[in-house]
Amino acid sequence: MKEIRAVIRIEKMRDVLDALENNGHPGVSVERIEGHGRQAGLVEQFRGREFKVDLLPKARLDIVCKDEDVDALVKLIAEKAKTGEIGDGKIFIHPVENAMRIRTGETGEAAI
Amino acid sequence: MKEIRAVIRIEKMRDVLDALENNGHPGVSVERIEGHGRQAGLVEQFRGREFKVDLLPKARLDIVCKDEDVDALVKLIAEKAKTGEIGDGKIFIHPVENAMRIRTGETGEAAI
Amino acid sequence: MKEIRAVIRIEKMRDVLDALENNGHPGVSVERIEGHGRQAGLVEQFRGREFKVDLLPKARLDIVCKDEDVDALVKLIAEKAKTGEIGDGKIFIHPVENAMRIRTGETGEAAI
Amino acid sequence: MRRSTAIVFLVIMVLLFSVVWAWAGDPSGVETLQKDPGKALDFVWILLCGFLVMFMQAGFACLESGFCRAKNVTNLMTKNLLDFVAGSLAFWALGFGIIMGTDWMGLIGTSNFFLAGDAYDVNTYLSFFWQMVFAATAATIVSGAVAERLKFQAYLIYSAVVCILIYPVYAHWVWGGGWLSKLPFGLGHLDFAGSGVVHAVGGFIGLAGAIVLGPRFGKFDKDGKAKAIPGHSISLAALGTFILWFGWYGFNPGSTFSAHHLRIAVIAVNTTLSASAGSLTALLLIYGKTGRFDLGMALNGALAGLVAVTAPCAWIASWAAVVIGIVAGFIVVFGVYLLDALHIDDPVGAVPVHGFNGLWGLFAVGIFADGTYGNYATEAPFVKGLLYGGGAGQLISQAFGAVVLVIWAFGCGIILFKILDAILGVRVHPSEEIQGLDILEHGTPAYPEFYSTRF
Amino acid sequence: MRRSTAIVFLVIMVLLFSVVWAWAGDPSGVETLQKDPGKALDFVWILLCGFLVMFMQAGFACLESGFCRAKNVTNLMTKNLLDFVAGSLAFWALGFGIIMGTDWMGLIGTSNFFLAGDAYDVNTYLSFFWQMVFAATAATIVSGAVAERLKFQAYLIYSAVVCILIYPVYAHWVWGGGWLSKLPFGLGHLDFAGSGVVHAVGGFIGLAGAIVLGPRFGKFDKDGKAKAIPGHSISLAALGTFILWFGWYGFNPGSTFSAHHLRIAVIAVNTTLSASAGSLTALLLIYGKTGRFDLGMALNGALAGLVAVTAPCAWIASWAAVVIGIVAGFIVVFGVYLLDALHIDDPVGAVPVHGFNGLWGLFAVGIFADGTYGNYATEAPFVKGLLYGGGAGQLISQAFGAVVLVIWAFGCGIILFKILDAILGVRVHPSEEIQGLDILEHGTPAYPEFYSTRF
Amino acid sequence: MRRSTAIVFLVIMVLLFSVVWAWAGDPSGVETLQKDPGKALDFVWILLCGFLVMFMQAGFACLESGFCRAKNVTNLMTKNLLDFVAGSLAFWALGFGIIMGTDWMGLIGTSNFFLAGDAYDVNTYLSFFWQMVFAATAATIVSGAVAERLKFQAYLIYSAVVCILIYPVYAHWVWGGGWLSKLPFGLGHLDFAGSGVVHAVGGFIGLAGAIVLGPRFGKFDKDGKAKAIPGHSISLAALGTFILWFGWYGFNPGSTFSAHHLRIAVIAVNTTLSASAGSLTALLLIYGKTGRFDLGMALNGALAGLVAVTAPCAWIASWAAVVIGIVAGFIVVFGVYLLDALHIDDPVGAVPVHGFNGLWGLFAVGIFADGTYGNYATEAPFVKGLLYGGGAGQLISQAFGAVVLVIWAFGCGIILFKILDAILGVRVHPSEEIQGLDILEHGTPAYPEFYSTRF
Ligand SMILES: Nc1ncnc2c1ncn2[C@@H]1O[C@H](COP(=O)(O)OP(=O)(O)O)[C@@H](O)[C@H]1O
Ligand SMILES: Nc1ncnc2c1ncn2[C@@H]1O[C@H](COP(=O)(O)OP(=O)(O)O)[C@@H](O)[C@H]1O
Ligand SMILES: Nc1ncnc2c1ncn2[C@@H]1O[C@H](COP(=O)(O)OP(=O)(O)O)[C@@H](O)[C@H]1O
Repeated sequence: MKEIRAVIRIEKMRDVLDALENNGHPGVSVERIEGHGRQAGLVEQFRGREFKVDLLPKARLDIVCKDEDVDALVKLIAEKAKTGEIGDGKIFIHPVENAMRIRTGETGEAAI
Repeated sequence: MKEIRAVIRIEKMRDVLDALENNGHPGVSVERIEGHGRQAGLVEQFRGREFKVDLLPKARLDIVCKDEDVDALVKLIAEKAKTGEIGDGKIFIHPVENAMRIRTGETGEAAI
Repeated sequence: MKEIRAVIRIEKMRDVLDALENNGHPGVSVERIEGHGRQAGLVEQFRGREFKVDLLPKARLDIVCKDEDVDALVKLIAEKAKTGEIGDGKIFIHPVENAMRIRTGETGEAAI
Repeated sequence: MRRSTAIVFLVIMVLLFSVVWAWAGDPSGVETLQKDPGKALDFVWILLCGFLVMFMQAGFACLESGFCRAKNVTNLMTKNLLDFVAGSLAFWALGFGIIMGTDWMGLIGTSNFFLAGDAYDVNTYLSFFWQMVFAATAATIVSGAVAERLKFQAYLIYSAVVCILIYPVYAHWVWGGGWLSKLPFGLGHLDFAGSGVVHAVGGFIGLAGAIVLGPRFGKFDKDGKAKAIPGHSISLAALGTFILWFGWYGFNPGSTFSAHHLRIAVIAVNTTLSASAGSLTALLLIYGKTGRFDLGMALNGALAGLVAVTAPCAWIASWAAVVIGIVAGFIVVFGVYLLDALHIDDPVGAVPVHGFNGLWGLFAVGIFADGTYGNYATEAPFVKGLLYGGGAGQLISQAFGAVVLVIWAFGCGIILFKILDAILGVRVHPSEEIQGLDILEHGTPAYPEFYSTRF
Repeated sequence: MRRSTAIVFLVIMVLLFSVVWAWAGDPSGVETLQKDPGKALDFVWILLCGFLVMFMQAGFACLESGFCRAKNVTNLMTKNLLDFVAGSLAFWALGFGIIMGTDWMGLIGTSNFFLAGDAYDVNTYLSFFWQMVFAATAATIVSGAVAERLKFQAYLIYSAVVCILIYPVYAHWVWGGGWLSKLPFGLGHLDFAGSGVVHAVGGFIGLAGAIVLGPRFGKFDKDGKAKAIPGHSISLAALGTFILWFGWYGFNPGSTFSAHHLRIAVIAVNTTLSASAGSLTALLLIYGKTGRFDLGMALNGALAGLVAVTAPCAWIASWAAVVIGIVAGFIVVFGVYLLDALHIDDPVGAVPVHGFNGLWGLFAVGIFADGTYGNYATEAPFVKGLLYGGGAGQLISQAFGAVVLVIWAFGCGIILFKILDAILGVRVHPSEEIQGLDILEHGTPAYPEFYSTRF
Repeated sequence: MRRSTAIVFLVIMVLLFSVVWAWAGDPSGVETLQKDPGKALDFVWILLCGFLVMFMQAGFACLESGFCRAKNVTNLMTKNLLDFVAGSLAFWALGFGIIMGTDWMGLIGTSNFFLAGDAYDVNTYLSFFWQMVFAATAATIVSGAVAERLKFQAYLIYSAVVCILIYPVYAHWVWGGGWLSKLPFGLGHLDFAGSGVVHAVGGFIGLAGAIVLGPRFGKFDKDGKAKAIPGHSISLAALGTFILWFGWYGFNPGSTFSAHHLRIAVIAVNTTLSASAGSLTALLLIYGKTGRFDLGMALNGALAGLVAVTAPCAWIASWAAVVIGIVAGFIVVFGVYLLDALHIDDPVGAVPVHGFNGLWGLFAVGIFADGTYGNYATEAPFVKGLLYGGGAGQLISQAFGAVVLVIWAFGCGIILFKILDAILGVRVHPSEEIQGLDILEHGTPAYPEFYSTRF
């Protein structure tokens, strides 16, 4: 079992979620994070004074899936989330040792 | 060392936290996430038009613990978080390689 | 590849981020979480009645880095985040199996 | 079922128009002005004050939703809008006639329904506008006490009933030439701007509602200890209080119903000082207890002072207003703790603020009235209380009226909510209460884009 | 380029001061008061009502931003501030003269620009203040219909043009002694407080803007189905509506432009009842459809009732106000669905509320006027509609005026927005629209400390 | 220690009631009205304007908290409530007597304390109400300049002192028949509605406070560069500004203290145009600098225009109001940068808006007064400035008064804050400042359910 953690642009969220749904991977947890990478920060201003904000809003998807699904899902997400501009985000793969569906008590892949 | 990540109903939060506390596992990090799984979304409406919201508010607990405590904690959380209705959430087990308590610099299990 | 997850005080955020930046590790994801550990909760009051809030606001940094960078980064973060008071937070090390930069499709350490 | 509701409503509306078209009043206002040119100024004064009173609806809406949780804000805003909406229509249809219509045995008024026929007269319309905004205030007070758990249908019906029956009947007794105004002690029961008629009535109906509903989930823990449920927006609550204070300057001074009583200046001053004294007292009492400056209670304290001075404001001097406010501050603080002790859950403190202090205001008339202003008149007989050699007479009338008020308002309230509970159940389903009323009753979360924590 | 803008502005300002310094008016007001001592009360009444109307700007600002997304709140607030700011200056320079200046062929006014020369007179200044707050209202209505996608520069220019040209010219035709007021049917085209002149004009310019701009990204899905885009703060929207309702008590009763028409009491009552009926109707219609109590539509319904009663309020009885409000409730609900069906995106419902109901208000005059009030006078000739034996005359004038209004407002709107689009492009870049206008156009997010979700 | 506070307060209160009960005034208002029937209208006008001024408290509360961070909102709201609460009581006890009491050597007034004895008169109460809302405005201005770091106890004491001493003494010099009003140049120092007396005094006390406190943690980086600390809610700040603008229509026109000066219409127009010009100028200046439309500065600009026109509004023509507003816009923008350069931290811009522009308003009287209005009278002597052949006389009086004002307000401010600092320390502990004042001083976070980011 693996967990795919994809940091993507907020505005790409909808497309990625729909794509996942249509490919039969409904299970996902979404977090609202702030990120910093290569992307230049924003310049904001308040009462005439400008200032740089280097943390940018991003969305993170956490998807736990079977080992064999990883590549396909990563491909799918990357494709939907890509603009080619700096700030597209990243996808990380983490190992997961077990899962459990609270409602039924099922564990292992059955729980995903 | 393992990390238990439990996605649960917001309204179950309190009970689970109290249970953990009482069982001597105070250390926990809580996140407010939005999740999507089997559970059907909500229908909201605005100025006379209805629309479906498929991401539902959930709470996620991240608990790092000793390997031997995992099963007991999972059992405890599952029991407290369960309603039997769709949307109860899931629990995932991740490996953790090390931990450190910033205040003291202790590492390993001592830091948990 | 590893992921460093550091739970720190919100007011230490800025210093840690700057330190990371200056040491050439710009890539980071920041989450706003609520945590509970040894630290005593706050006492708040509303319309004359006091109550205890045991979840305290914390910030969490997720940093994916090369194995060899882990120790240096942990040292750096711990140093910057430390006050010596209860509530300084903790740092956890998680394994990461792979990474991908969505923009370019690069994978592995090149993507970090 | 719901379609039927809609239809029922339309039918009612149609019925409403079976109204006479002829009139014998003065709809153009020409005669009225000829008779008394001073009327023009009175109309301006009363209308502008009435507008301020209407604006208090915004204040209540902000205060109540600010003091409640984000998940119920849409519900509270809808209730605060609809009690004015449904209330004004119900008051137009029946309520006004019951207060101000020709008196029947000192019990109720019996004319001017739908403002039809002879009621088509500028003076009647003026009086209607004034009474209507007051009725709506009484209705809206309750929404705070029953917040976060009352079904919306029940609320709609309840508001209509308050504006048609509970409020108008009692108001008729005091302001419509009813029996209370004719009590043989002092000048009869007096309530200048409605500490009792408006606020205490609203407060005690609210108390009834809070009791019938029972406390919110989580308000009292297993061992019955009261827990605080903090409001979601202090800025909204504070703004609401400022708006209410502002609106009160219409509520009290406007109640002279004449711009030719220069006493309005004294009323405005007394209103201010009592509110200030109430707020400062409440702030310091809590500071004495917890060592922190509690804004929530200071806001309640200001309102407590305003409510308490509403009945006496025209008949007292500034120093008395300060004393009344200080006492009001004590009453609201201990009132809040009292309700907790009684396991009654009043989310925004409507009962101590409007109920208890409304009664205090009635007594204050009998104590502090100094004989400088009459019965809504600048001529004798003047109102004199205990401290100014008026004897106990006035105080007796006040006490009597207060007792009648509690019996009537609380009694009707209990009956009304019990009936509603029997018919459609007044309380929402527990799961709905936990999720918040906004989504299930209205479908619209108040802040869809913002995470809300505090599990 | 931007520096130039700043310079241009300063140049303009300098020009503005090439004004005559002599005057023949009554700047001190002494003569005016001698001639008619009653003027003092009229001034007080009109000014205080005017203040209330100005306060409606706050209501629009809250309502519109509450109904839009957090990422565009700074932009909406800036627009609502600037249309009053730029509008009042433009109106001072030219607009006022075009409405109220000496008439030229019934088409436009031609004097009193910059309030210079003889215009330095208390009466002229009073009239300016009143007309100015009305013009600003017309201008601000549009901001709702074009929200979340219109470039700010375009908005600034547009507001000035509305206050200099589109609004004043039409207002002159109806209120400035222009040709519409002289139509040979009934008493000519009548619009008491501006259902047409202010609201319908604003609404139809807004419609033009919404059409030229096209719908917001995500408002209609691939297969053209309308999707809801919920507002970010229901409490802000509700507060805004309460403020608007409050301000309307200046808008309608103040339009007698005299405190000596006691009819103001009737106007205040009608204003209230129509709003209530509109709100309740809208609430119940949606409840009939979805089974939930929709606050957003109830708020729109209240405003719909207010807009609809604005033209007839002085000439009708209370029962008619209720009917007008009920119809307004239907119009706003179906209007909202109609625009969706036409794929026109009006984020806050400005077109159904102000446009469609503005027209309904004009017709209502011809139907319900009951002959109790004249042409801004308490003497004959009185205004009589269909139901009160006035025949079809008045109704014809009303219909005629309505048609002219739509052609003028919508026509000018289309032309104006098309020109602006050709010159500087009216719509922001898609990426900017997705990110929100606050950051790129203003640099200031409205709630920098709060996460906003809803991707 | 805290209990003691509570006790002290109660003791004070008790003392307050050692008041004479006899009176020789006109508490019923009958004689006053007989002497001058016109008084009824004056009372109505002054009271309604006074209500609007009181409502400005809500505006300041919203503006200041909107411009500050969420973690200090409860604190700011409490301060804005309490300065009115404590201020009005302190002003009742002493302040009013010092402004309006029988003059002693042109320095202070010496009667009417506690509104006792002869002060129990409708005219005195009216005057008290008016002066009280003005005093509270001066007090509340300061809270913005010292926001986010001042201890609450210090604030409570400070507000009382301002309302008892600093404000009343200076106000007596200008408005109470004191020496400044008798300067031998022009008609003596003139300040129609208080650009100086209220706003500049508040602004310069605020400046003193900001200096004594020092900048907020993080306002200036190591190398002393000023950093922006954005406010948490632009919608709250914008609403606050609209409310202030609305309230200003009471502040300026009401200052005629008579409804029989039709000049009120001119005042209302000037107030509007100056605000608009100030806002537009500020917006465009920043646009010229950063290329973005800065709402925060546009809001400050509108207030700057309002403050600047407050002194001259009754004596000038509309074109002058526009010029004054434009200059005000420049002053506020450069004032904000100036303070940053001086490393003075004024979180909401209170000093440039109220302090600097208050002074500008005083000078403007000496420049633009056009001889159409007298010394709060419609008869001669009329006020004439430089541009209208009045010579330099008036300007000299204005300059002189401005200098005195700065010395008095800034001087007292420094002394007051230094003393408070010595006694109880004015600044909160750094850790408390970082965590926010809400939790430690008040225990109540303003938005407990919402995450707040921006570390
Ligand atoms: N090493 C990292 N660890 C954790 N998160 C990262 C890391 N690098 C990037 N991110 C996340 O990915 C987001 C996009 O990174 P960025 O470098 O801006 O994208 P790109 O690589 O497409 O230019 C960042 O905002 C941050 O949230
Ligand atoms: N594969 C997954 N990866 C990550 N999170 C998941 C996954 N499946 C479910 N979740 C989380 O668990 C929550 C509950 O899932 P759901 O299927 O609704 O519960 P149940 O299995 O009890 O019906 C979801 O809202 C989502 O946040
Ligand atoms: N076992 C754990 N698992 C997950 N998070 C933890 C754990 N222990 C502590 N934390 C996080 O670290 C934060 C600081 O812990 P705390 O014990 O208060 O710090 P300290 O150890 O310095 O006293 C907590 O608020 C929580 O968010």
